[in-house]
Amino acid sequence: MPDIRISKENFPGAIKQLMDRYRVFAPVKKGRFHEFALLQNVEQADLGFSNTLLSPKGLFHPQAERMFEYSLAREDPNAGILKEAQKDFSPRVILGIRPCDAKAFELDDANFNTESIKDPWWVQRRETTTMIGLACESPCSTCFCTSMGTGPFDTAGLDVLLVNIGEGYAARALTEKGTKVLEITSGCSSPAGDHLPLAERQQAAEQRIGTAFDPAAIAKKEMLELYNSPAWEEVQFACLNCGACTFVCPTCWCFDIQDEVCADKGDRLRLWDSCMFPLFTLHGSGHNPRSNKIQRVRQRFMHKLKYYQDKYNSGPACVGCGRCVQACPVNIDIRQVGQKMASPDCSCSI
Amino acid sequence: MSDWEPRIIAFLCNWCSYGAADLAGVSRFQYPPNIRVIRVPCSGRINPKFILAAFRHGVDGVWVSGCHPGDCHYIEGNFYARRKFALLKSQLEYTGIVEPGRLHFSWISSAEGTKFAETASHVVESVKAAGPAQHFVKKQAEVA
Amino acid sequence: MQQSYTESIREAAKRLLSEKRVEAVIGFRKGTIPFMNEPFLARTVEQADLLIWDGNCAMNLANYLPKRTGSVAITAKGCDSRSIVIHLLENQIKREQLYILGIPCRGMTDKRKIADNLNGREIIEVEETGEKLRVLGRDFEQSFERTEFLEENCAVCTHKNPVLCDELLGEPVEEQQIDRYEEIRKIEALPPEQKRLFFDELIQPCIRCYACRNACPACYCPTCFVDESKPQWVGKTTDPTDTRTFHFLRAFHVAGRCTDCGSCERACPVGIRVRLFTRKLEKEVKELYGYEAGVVQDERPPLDAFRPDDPEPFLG
Amino acid sequence: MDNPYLPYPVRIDSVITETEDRNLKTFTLVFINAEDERKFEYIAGQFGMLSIAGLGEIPIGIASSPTEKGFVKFTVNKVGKVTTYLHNMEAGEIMGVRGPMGNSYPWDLLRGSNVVIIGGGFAFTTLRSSIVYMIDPKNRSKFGNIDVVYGARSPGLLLYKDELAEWEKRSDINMHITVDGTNDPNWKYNVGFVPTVTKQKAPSAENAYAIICGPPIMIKFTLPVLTELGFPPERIISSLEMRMKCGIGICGRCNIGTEYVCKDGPVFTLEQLAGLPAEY
Repeated sequence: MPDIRISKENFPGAIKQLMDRYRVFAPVKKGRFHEFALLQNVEQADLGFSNTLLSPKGLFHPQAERMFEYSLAREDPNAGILKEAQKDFSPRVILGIRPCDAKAFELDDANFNTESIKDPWWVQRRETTTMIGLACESPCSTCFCTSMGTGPFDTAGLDVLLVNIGEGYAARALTEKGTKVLEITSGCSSPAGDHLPLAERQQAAEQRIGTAFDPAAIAKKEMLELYNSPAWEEVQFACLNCGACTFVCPTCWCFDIQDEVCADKGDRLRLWDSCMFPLFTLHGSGHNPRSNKIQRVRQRFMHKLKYYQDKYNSGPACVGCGRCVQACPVNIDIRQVGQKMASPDCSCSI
Repeated sequence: MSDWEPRIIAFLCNWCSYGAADLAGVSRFQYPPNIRVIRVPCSGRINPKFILAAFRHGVDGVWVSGCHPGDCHYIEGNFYARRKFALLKSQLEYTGIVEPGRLHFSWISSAEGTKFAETASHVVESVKAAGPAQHFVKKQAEVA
Repeated sequence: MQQSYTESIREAAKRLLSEKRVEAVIGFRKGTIPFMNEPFLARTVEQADLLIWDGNCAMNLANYLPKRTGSVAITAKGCDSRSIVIHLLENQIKREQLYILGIPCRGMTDKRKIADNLNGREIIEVEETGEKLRVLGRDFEQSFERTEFLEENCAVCTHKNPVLCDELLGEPVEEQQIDRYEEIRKIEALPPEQKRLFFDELIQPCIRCYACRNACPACYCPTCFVDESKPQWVGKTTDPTDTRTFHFLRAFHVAGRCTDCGSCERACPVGIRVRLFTRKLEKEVKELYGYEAGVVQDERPPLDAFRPDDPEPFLG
Repeated sequence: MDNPYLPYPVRIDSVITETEDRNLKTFTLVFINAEDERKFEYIAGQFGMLSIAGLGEIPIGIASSPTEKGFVKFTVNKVGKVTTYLHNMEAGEIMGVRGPMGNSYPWDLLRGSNVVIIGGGFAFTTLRSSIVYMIDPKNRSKFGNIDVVYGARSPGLLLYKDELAEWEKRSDINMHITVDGTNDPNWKYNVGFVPTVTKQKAPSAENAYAIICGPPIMIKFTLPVLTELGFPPERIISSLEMRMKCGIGICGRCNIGTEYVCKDGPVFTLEQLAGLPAEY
């Protein structure tokens, strides 16, 4: 399908058409920040955002999700037997997702959707979701996506790429799902014509993003050498061991499973968890393999920047969205940590 | 709602109010049956978590009763408790978790069976006036 | 003016380190993004040169003291010093381990308030000169009077000068007489239903990352109540009842120990004004027991003390 | 799509108290749906997630052997919330089990070799599974000599006492049962710590693999003995314990270096462990 244009005037109409067929999630401003939310009306969608405070991972891996439900009533013959909780897997569109976040879900797929084991909720949500990405034209100073193997115009994981071209949006279908949504909205669009200034815009955006560190240099290092580096001592000092970095991160997928009972009804829930919390690894016996802050801080960075690369023989589990840099209450900056890890003697010039 | 009866948890100190409840019973003083007693070794044993837990589990009122200040079996347990209760009650009402009339404290010695029955009636009356607790009851989590 | 603090801190740190008076100095080093500095442990004279002081040193450094071994110097504003007093009272650190570099504080900058004035434009750089802030973006530049953009807790601070220190790194600043609880009284005056709705809305964005708890110097329990499982006092989802339980109990645990340093609020990644919980307790403690946390060095915290004639406003 | 988080419903068929301190009980579970038993086809060394509605799940090594059909057995130490509840459950009650999980002992590799099994305390469960598997008439010929060193603090704390006694009588397996100490005059086996007994019995490292499971302190002191006997790190096999939730390599908490203990482990050779951060 050739590229199309949707004018600013027609854009709300196009969203409306999508809302007739899909559940549409888009950035919505709430208080000081934006978040991805189910649109109730077209006006809520606000594509004039830099990025959402929280990553959109909650759309695929909610902070708390009911996995199973069960009855504990004595008289119930099925008491104690778990049943899958009903969920809405009707088709949906995520409108305005940034390329870095879409890329993050591809990285997360390596965990949730493997040859042998598939996470049913993740996989179904991924299958029923069409992602309309919005190219990033004014990256933040904390962005470092280009160092992490993605970029402000990266199409990885997207079905459609939208580019703001001033008078409207240019749209390029990247997959069949993407073609479908553009066909649905075709009444609001016109052919893009020959020359779309996408390459120039992409270049301009990429130039704004500095180089943070080279993940390939980390991949080349010996795992245990990095693990045992004295540099962690300095990295970890300020850390409070809160979960802010992990909760805002699009590639932090670790979760906990908990049962909750109210009266004679029970739920098995899964909840975001964080390797920053001591409870994360605490054994029943009281032994904790990562009982110290330094171990937990190291685990987070090593998992993202080293273990993931080694395990999947790929780039790091980081897309350079910069959220953790902004959210950290004590300014622990993954760019600095990555630079340390990548440098020959684990030092940092910043 | 007319046949609604409140459920109230009473944390009673073993050395005084619990005895007072006993005395009220053997003396055949009448008081409403809405109270479920949990015996504690001292009002100083009350942790704010207990009170929150009771409300989370859906009780309509909580009543804590201990020895008169100065008469603590452990000399000063209820002196500490007193400060805790003052802050706790004001904070619970300030944050809107507990409406006025749901949370009660009293000092009742083991000799005060009458006072126990009277206070119990008063507690039940005020919790009834506050109506069924709705807002801080833990229900099935509102999650995806 | 605050630049001179940087110089005095470095000078003192180098002296203390080279004289082996302390093994390390806890302070701040320049952050990587605007309005942020990173708590930093300087172990060598060279590292001491990284220490700085400006209006972005809000995090309470007393948080890094509990259970520390060895001797350490620490830069302390008024609130930090009060938290240190609390730690000393609660035996989290010994006085002889500490060398306190007192800093008369001129208040910390509220980055969110500044951002609110920029219409979504991103700040790339900030220059702080005295009380003037020059904020630079990609295509704009704007100046602010810092005193008008102080963190809320700083704006109502009545203990800017350290209450305890070994060395004061500057002239004491003037303390203000101010009504600290105006906003609290407004909330108190709301009808119960409104109070509930107010706090429900306040904590609605909470993601339960526990940054507020962990940023707090007074929160150092080895096992926090949220992690207790037998029984479990609070659920771990973002269910409103659980989130309210968490915020309530967190605030209650620091009752009479909170110095209103504002670290919790500053740490919150979603911008919840969590001090609205703690300040009410602070007000009660002050009104009922005449106590201010960490101001007097040898007075037990209010929940670890009593007077026979304590008021009993909860009766009836 | 089969949901890998959904436990198979099982009925507790029997509960046996194994040790005199009553902290270890063996639960024999029977699948309520016959086809679930087929899906739960396992190999010795794997583990399962025991699920109790309302409380949660716990990862427990499978104590029964794949050669034993019609049931699956787990021996559970009473430690936390779930295990305490489980210990109070009785035959006939319904619970859940998920699995099998993990990589098992490397049976293909062990084929044709002598096997030395060293166990301590309650970490003998998957070792029991392995022994029963190996001495099964269909399998016995696949392995050379089988030596078993198994120790507990006292005779009353040994697991599977009846079976131990039976195995003692057999000629195709060399049992070295030991206790740290006892004042039982009728105790007819060894007295001494596992490392010491291993050294005394000195099973040959010739064409042999050692499988070792037990408390960290036992492992710590036994490894040098094995090295002395000539076992190279790639022939010493151990099974790790870890806090787990999903059991299928997704939830992330049992991550050590590149490995997820629940999926890539729990069985590792000493050589493999040497290449990983020691966070276990």
